[in-house]
Amino acid sequence: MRNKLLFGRSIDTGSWVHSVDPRAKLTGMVLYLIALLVVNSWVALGLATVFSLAYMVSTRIPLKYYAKAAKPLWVLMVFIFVVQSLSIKQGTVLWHIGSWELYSGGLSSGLIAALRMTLLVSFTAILTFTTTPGLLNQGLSGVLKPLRKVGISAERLTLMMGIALRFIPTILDETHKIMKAQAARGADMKELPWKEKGRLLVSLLVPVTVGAFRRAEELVLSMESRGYIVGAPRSEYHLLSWSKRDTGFILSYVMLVAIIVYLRFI
Amino acid sequence: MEGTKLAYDLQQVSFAYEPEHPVLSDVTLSITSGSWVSLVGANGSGKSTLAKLLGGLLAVNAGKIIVEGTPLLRETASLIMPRIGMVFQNPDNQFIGATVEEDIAFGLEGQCLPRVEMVSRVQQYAEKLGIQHLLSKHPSELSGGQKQRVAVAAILAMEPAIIIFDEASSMLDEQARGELLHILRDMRSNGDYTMVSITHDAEEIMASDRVIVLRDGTVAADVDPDTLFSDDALLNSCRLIAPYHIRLIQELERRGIKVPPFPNADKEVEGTLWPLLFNK
Amino acid sequence: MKPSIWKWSTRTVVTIGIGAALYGATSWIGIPIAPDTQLRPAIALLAIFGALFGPVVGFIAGFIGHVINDFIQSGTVWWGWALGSGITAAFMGLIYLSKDFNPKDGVIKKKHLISFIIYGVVGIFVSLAFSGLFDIYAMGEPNNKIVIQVISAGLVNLAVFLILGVPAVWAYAKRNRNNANLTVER
Amino acid sequence: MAITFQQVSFAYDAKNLWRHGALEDIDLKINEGEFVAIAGASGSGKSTLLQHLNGILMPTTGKVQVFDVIMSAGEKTPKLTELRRRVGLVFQFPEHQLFEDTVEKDLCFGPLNFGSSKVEAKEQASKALSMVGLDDSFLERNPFHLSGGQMRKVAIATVLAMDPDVIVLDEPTATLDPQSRAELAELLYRLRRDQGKTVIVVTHRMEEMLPYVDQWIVMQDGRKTFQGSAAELTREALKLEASGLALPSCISYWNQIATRFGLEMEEPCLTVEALAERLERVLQVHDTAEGGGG
Ligand SMILES: Nc1ncnc2c1ncn2[C@@H]1O[C@H](COP(=O)(O)OP(=O)(O)OP(=O)(O)O)[C@@H](O)[C@H]1O
Ligand SMILES: Nc1ncnc2c1ncn2[C@@H]1O[C@H](COP(=O)(O)OP(=O)(O)OP(=O)(O)O)[C@@H](O)[C@H]1O
Ligand SMILES: [Mg+2]
Ligand SMILES: [Mg+2]
Repeated sequence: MRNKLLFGRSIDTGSWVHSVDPRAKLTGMVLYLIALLVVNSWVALGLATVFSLAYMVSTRIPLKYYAKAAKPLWVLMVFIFVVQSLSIKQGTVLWHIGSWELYSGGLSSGLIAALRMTLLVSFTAILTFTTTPGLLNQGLSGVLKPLRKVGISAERLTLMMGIALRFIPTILDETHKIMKAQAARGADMKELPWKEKGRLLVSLLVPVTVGAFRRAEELVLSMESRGYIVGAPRSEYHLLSWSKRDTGFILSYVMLVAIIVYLRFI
Repeated sequence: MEGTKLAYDLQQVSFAYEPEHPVLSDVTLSITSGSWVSLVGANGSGKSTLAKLLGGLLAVNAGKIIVEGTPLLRETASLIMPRIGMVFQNPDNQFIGATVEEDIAFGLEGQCLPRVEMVSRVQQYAEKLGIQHLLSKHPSELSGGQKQRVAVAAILAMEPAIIIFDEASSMLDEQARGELLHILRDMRSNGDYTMVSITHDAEEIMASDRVIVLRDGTVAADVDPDTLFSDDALLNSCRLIAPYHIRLIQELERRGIKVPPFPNADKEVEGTLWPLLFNK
Repeated sequence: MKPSIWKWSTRTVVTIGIGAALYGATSWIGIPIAPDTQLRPAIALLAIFGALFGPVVGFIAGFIGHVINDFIQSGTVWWGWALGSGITAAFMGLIYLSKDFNPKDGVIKKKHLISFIIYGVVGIFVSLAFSGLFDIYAMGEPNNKIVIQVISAGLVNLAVFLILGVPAVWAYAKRNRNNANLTVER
Repeated sequence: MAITFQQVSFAYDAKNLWRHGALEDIDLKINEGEFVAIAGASGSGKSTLLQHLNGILMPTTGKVQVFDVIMSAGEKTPKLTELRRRVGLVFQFPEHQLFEDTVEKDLCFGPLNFGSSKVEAKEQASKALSMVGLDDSFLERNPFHLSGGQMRKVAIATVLAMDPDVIVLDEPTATLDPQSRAELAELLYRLRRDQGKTVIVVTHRMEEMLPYVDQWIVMQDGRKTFQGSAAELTREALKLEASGLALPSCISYWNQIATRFGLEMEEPCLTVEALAERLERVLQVHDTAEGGGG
């Protein structure tokens, strides 16, 4: 089951992108998100595509992994495409079925919307593919530091995020294992009629939930016995150090945003 | 006690998960600093429960636990617990980090060690337990024995004064168990550690200084390993079986062949059995 | 004893972390009924978090769980919907504040059940309205898509809450009533 | 032939960059009614191998046949319900096996699924529990509020309650006290002898299974490096030890004694009793020889 999870696992190819400070990567992703929200022309989209491809290639991770990352969202993309292309009535009429008319402007903005989505999803994969969860978390805690001023402790938040990230694969595995254990004793999800499946889903969710909370209990013991005390000072294993390259990395994003904004509002 | 410091002093400790089923009753014992104690007993005799009490993870219902001179109470727990490291019976649920490396580092971060020191400890203990090649793995990608080794490494790396092992070698292969035993022996001769080890493994028991036998929630015996393994009635009552070489000697003796006691350490029969077999 | 909702212990941190992981991991199980809208049994978990640990833990666990799940599945976070998950759990967690409600010791009464359902229904629709508006204003999503989503998701979540969530909390409490278990805590 | 593996390889995450080979090119035959034990260092692929036996994992390449069910890489998964009834698997961690809130419900889960009535299921549950040495007072307990050893026993009982033809156990003796281990080995042996069950066990303590096992399989780095009887295992001890497998005392003792007295061709005496008896005879011969000589 975990096999299907592409995100949340890093692929170490040792490229330079891997060694960029996670805080820089996080900031870069936010900038990229902004850039994409502003994109509305083919030129700008082309620019963003080239930009994305350049980064994807420099991670030295096969492009098909990025494609896979976007796959789960294809339904959504089709939907966005259909809604956009049917609701915008500009340009010439290309096609009509009954009262529905497809305009060229609609088609193009529908395509742009769908492509934008694809780019967004596959590009953000760079972050997770090139950063281990620990580093990502550390980066997050760095980015969130200012929150302390409003009374939210970034360490606590990142520890919670860390636990959550670390346990998702485990809980998926556990779910799988309980399914196996039940299957091994004659209740096989795959081979049952629908109504039975529903019953089994409940008899699956309950032990998964109970099991997760039992895990929580044991994890508390384990953390306490390793000297964890809420709010006590801790040192950091992953030391983040900002270098010129990280600044450059962010600057490239700033430029992308600037150009795209310029293209939109001239 | 004159001269020797006590790591643990338990006075009439009782505990129950549910009031109607007492698990430990009136346990009184003390453990000197720097010693290696084996805690043995049948399944369900209360070993893990006692270990959790010793580690400050459960609170006694009655009695007192004094750790290195300080009573273990809610208020003092935060001072005492950092001195105690504990490896649990089930290695599966004690992972905190998302990778083996981060997991070993978790305890070190809590000790506020500088980064250089953490990195060197992680490497050092990963090497000691032969898990360097697993450092970047997620816990759910490990086999049972690998999990157990990581759990041990994570605790040893913290170098706590008191270490409690709850069946830390139960899923290790013969080879790895030998290696772990070797590590424990080293730590023992180093003298800086107090070790309490729950185990069913005869070799491990033989290597320790002292054996505390639990039966039905009370201390049934408190002896040295040799005495334990020569006392059949005691062994039986706590469902233990003596190591192979001791049973062999006993069996030979039953048949009227006298054998001097011989060490098991390197499984060498030669030094002891041959003279017997030839020089009669 | 019910711990106060503001007291932070190792247990709180871990509960939120694992709760979020659980919500995130099980959000994955679902039957799509409209784009971006699924029949997700995980909604029932929000009810459980809320009832057992209170609105604060519920909110954070729901929020983080949703963020992480979005992130893992698609790399993009739908912030509005993530906050929505948090809000839903927080509303359902209001029941935790009524003094004599204590499912861990098996104490749950009819009146609790009724207010629990009311909190849940309100929570579901408040959060959906919130997420919908958030999407329209902040993310610039097309309006008509949002309307379909809000209505269908509301009804679906409501059904899951009533069919799975409420009985789960009830069953949990009942189970604990039988073996009034003394939880050992230091 | 109950079980055959033909050139089976398995990799976790086979289709990804995270691919991790765990089994390589395994050929294996296990007859019906045999008692088979599997040994090997940790991480050598034992648990992975076992999970192929009831179709929890499917081979990445090669073919696994269990009774008449064929699981072959790249082909459609066959219907497994019947296979799972006939092959009962006890996982390495008992926590993975149990999921209900009372021991009784957990024990009855299998029998109920396979069509027993409530009454029958309860009967089977309490019978299985007594087989592993626990009394009926455990029926009402929460399986997760048991000691490590008790939980392990309950996990084993859940599989015994289903009365499978093939019983597969992954390190069932870890965390059991030594006498419970001996009892379990004995129980498995009786099931094999009296009911003709096929028993397959992974163990790190080879000694406790030695007297009962028909065939040993040794795994190393995902490969099968040995398959044969205890006597053959004893004879190949040096080779196996050279490749990193530590063997129990009883084997090294026998080998030393055998070399010393030239008993290599004999059936090895691996239990304390057998060895003592054999030594006694050696001594007698030796004494009379010496007596005669001097
Ligand atoms: N969480 C719990 N709730 C209630 N009873 C428990 C719980 N954990 C253990 N027990 C009971 O307490 C007794 C002692 O358990 P403990 O785990 O200390 O045994 P143990 O000596 O470690 O045994 P093992 O060798 O099997 O690990 C057992 O009878 C067990 O059933
Ligand atoms: N879910 C998994 N994902 C990826 N790799 C795994 C997974 N489970 C096991 N492995 C790896 O596959 C190899 C074989 O594991 P397996 O669990 O079969 O070993 P084992 O022989 O049972 O060891 P042990 O005696 O320690 O239980 C190991 O190197 C392990 O790290
Ligand atoms: Mg125990
Ligand atoms: Mg294994």
